[in-house]
Amino acid sequence: MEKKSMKGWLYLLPALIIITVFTLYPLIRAFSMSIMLDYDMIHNTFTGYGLENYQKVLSDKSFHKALGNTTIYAVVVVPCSIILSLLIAAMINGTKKTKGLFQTIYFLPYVTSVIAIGIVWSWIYNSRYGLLNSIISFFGFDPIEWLNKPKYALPALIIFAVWKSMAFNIMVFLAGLQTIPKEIYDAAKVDSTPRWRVFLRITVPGIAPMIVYSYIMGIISAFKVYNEVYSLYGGKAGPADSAITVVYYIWKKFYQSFKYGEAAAAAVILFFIILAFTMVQKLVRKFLSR
Amino acid sequence: MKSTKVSNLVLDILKFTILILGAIITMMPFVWMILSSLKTSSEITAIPPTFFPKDPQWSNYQEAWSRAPFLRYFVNTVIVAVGSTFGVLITTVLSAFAFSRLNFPGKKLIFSLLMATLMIPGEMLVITNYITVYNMKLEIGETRIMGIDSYGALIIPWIASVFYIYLLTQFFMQVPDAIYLAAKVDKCSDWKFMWKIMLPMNKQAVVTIGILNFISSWNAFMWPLLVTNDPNMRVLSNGLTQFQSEAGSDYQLIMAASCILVMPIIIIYLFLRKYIIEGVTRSGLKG
Amino acid sequence: MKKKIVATLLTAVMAASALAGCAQKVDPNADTAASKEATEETTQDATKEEAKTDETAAPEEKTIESCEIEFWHGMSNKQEEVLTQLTDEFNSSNEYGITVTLVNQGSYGDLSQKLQAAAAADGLPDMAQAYNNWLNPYIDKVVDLSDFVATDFDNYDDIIEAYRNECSEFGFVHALPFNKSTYVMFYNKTVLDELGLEAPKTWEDLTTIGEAYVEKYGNAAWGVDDLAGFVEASLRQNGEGYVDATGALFNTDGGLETMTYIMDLYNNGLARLVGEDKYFSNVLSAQAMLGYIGSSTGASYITADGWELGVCPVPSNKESAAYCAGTNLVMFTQDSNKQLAAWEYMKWLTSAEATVTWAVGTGYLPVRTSAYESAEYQEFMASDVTATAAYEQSDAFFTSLASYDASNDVRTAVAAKMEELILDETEPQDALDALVEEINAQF
Amino acid sequence: MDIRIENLTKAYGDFKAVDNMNLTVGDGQLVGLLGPSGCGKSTTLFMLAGLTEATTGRIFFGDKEVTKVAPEDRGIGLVFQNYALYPHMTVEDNIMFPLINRKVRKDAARQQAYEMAKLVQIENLLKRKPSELSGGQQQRVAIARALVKKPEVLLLDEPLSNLDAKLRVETREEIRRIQQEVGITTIFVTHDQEEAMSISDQIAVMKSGVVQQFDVPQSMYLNPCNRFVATFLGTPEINIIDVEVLGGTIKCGDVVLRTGVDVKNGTYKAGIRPESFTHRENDHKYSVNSVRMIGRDLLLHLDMAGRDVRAITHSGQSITTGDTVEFSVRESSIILFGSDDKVIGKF
Repeated sequence: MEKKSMKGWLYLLPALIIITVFTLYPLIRAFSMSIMLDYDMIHNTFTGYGLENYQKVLSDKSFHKALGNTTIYAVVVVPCSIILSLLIAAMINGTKKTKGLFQTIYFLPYVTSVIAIGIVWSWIYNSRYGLLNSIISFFGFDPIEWLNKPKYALPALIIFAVWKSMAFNIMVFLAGLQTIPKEIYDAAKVDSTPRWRVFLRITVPGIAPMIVYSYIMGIISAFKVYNEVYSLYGGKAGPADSAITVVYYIWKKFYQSFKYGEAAAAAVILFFIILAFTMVQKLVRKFLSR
Repeated sequence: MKSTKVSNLVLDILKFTILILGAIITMMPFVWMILSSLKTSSEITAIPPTFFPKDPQWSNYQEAWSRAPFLRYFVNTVIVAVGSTFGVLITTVLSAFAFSRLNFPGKKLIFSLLMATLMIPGEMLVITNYITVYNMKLEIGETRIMGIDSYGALIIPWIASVFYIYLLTQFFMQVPDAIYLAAKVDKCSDWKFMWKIMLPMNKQAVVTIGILNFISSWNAFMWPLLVTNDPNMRVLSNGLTQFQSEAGSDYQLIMAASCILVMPIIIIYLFLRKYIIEGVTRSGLKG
Repeated sequence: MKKKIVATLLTAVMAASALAGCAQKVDPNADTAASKEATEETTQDATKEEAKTDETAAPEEKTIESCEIEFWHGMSNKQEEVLTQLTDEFNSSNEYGITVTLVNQGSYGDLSQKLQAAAAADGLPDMAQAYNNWLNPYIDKVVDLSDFVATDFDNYDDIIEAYRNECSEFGFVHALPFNKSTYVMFYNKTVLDELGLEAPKTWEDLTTIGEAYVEKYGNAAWGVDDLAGFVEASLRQNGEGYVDATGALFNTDGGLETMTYIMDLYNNGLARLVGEDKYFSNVLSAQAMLGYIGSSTGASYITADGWELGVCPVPSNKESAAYCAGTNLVMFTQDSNKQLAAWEYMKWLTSAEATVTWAVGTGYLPVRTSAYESAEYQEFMASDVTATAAYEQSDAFFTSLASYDASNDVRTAVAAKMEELILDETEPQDALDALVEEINAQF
Repeated sequence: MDIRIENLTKAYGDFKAVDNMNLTVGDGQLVGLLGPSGCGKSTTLFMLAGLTEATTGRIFFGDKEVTKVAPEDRGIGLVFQNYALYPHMTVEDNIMFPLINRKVRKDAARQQAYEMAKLVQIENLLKRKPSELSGGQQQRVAIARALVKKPEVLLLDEPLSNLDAKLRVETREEIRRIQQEVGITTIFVTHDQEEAMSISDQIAVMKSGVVQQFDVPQSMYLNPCNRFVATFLGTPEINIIDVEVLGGTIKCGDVVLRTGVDVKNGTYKAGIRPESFTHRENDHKYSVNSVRMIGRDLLLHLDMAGRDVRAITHSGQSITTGDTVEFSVRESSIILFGSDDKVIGKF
């Protein structure tokens, strides 16, 4: 690489201006709000600095519930979605004539209106006539009240979220698969490589950067889950708030309780948790690549 | 010799069953949306809801279309989607090139900072951005460029996205260094290299980002509603609120409106799809 | 590289808060007075003086220059049609050349979020439709209408008393009632007739009728759309208080009696939660239940083909109490001329003639008692069972107190807690304790 | 393990990439498939490898028909034009990969890989990644990977095309040495005739899907079967001139090239190798249009009846442009081509 130059900053300038004004500045304000006491955003007044907001949020049991739900959600949804999307993308990439057709179909959830998805899935989950329960009872288990009972709220949300997040991942992986030269697959064929090893030792490493990308973006958006809860439970956070997530908690603190400082504190706590999870990925990769 | 033949066949059959089964589950909401747009409201809210409409109600589309100035909404949505996509592509390509190819002080720091901005939920930032946009009144002549009820307010906050910069950087990094050095050797400037070599080589990644951004700005609902008061500035997704009230919603009209909303995206998507699947043109370089 | 990121981010936080801190004006009196209520008093007196001076300055014969009033609302489809019709009529008929522009801000959720953003950006519209508990954080930006009402409103007492109380909750008249509805009991009259029973009037009726229905049809008989409203109504029907600025008021024997009545309905399978069916109007239309307590505006979503829909006031106990809901008209503009213009429009919307047109067209309730007795509305009621039922319980209207800070939280917390208690089939005493504790935790 | 190809055809629609090809490669032989780009040589190689399906025709490895057999079961080693090394694996992993797939235990595979790396002299690069190697080194890794599984047949697709000139000569000798040492039947595709002639036991020259001639390099150079083969082999290229045969004498314009020839009178095309001109007193005088030094020879451009003709002579003499030289054409080195471009005879 040639010597360090400032030219890089010039290329970054356009994006930096927009991001500074519309993301960095609000982010800094959120950070500062989190340590202001009785911060009133409407009048832009506060009564001093301190960490009371953090204490209140950290001692609030519904925040614990929200954090628990969100962490379980992220830890389960992101890996499942990546693995399933990888398998399906590899399969689609393997087909010849029908590749375009499957690629279009698996992209549909990304363009379907959120309301329609919410309604159909609440129909799939319906305890009496839902599709899922008819499959379950077909295998001899008794039907589950997915949307009514609090203890099924999170599993229902997770299954729905895996389905919803696959469309994007499949698209990214398909794009990534095209960067692997065709000869490498021919070489593997000539080396009589079994298909599962082709997948594990060539396809997956071939699009490792895309997988890392999907993991990090998956973790970030999974920890910020809100729309999925909104569309599956029609605005509520599941039966008896059992599927409350951190962003739902922040939304309520901000727009319902008007406790802006506490909402900001919860957001900052979430920020550091996401940071930790995304950095874990780098350590894992260093470990794997050694 | 025989065994691999058979196991491959079984694997192929398994593969296609999974793909087809998965396709059915994936398409269900989309198919249901289209079918429901032809149902009567009682059919939709019946328990259990019927899947196929008894007799298709094409009038739903006509009524949905008449409920709100959808043509005006359509024009606004196209302007916003095309504007923001054009903006995003430029800022993303420039930034991704900087991150993947150029060496400059503070590169790691600024990248981490940008990644950090993704980790705060948007709901925390929207009010601050509303205030920023509200105070950014800018009018040239009598057309309003920035501030409430302006295309600037709808487009400009969205023409840079760390989400896409990070994705395109991954693709740009796939291009072997040798190509960059080779171009450097025959005195090709960074600027020319980016447009002439880097971009064409990652054409389908750039198209993928273009489509993803187009769709997300096409479906944007919250921000357009927030920064516009004048109905002539609203976008298609705002039209959906016409069919909802706090006591209940006319789902058949919502579905009809959603179908109207989604059709243009599907058409554009099918038109650009071959770019996504078409292989990346590998340069002659080996390895 | 990782440690570097965390370090930089932490320094960014410290630097930013210092920067942001000094950037904002630290409100001096917020510091010294320290309590939120204090700030509210001082700002209120300020707006009152201001309004008074206008009054004395303008001579009896008002002169209002023509101007444009921006009115933010959350009405859609049919309701928006009637509102537009009334507004056009006003725009064409008022002699001051006032033109009111209607701005649809989507659902109530979107409207409340937008009002909050506008308040923060000092960009509130001239007028808006709002629930009281939205206004807590920016009540100081609401124009005090007490003098307007006192000097320039024909027969303020004609407005339904419950609405008048709701519109002066903050210690001054801050709004006029707009789209009001009440919770009534929708039921399947055909099935009730088959059972040979009358519409439920008291708590006991609910239990006996419910048992008869369950015995015959097997699924739960009753349902309630708004759990929080139902709990408050039941407590009032038993002569108990609900919640105010100090916390829960029903940790009493009467409170336990009420909780026993409610929990028994659910624990004995007479009543059910809406759960996955989202709206009871769907369940009743599918004849999968006997009846439910829901908002009068929801009537249009019930399709009664093959059976007759019956509507009656909410069953009561010692007293009768009917939970009301709906938003009010609030004024924000600080421009004195626009205030007068907006007041003209608010008077028009709450006038006897307009409120009847509004009620007949949208299924909302008229805001004036005289409107109820008007010939046109009486004729409308003859053909609309929901309106009749609403009218029968109009003397028992009440609205939930919303002027204390935690009102929004209490509303959602009670709904979620009740769901939890019902799903756990909790005993009444434990349910009472848990609910009281949950409410007090919101303060 | 000899290779037999019987009327093999590969058609894309009505375009025949390979047209009814018949070829037999002896065991342990190194055969070059030579021809201009698009002549079907690579397609043939990929059909041998099983990566491309033959439209009609059959392929035999030894006595086993492999036409329909999957590549992995044909026991072949294939080196791609741009090597197709697994980019994310080290050199060692690349070479070991075929063995792992054959369920060879890890340590045995590592040992065999080390042996093969030593054979191709890259034993010090085992821990490196392909992107860190030069073209030549990558090329050897590809060969090692192809040979490590001890295939019965080795196939190379223009293995030298991405190397610089000097490395190309070195590496082709390497390939020949390794091939001899392992004694494996090898077919390699190239468009460079010098490369083919230098290391192949036999060459098959192809043009638009058809094998023009299949022979030992030496005899193919000396007696090409048609004009295409004649012009394709040999640098500098053979001269093709129009001649007229009248009463047994071959004349080009007014220059008498050969007398006493029993060929039917008529006009023909004749091919004369630049090196067929020899210096002889009082033979025909040619004026020299230009002179160029190529290594140990001099390339003269002579004027024969108005046409430019190339001749090579040893570089000792001092000839400059404009001189006249006396040259004659060596015995039986004028190749006459009939109207169908087929060789009639050598005179």
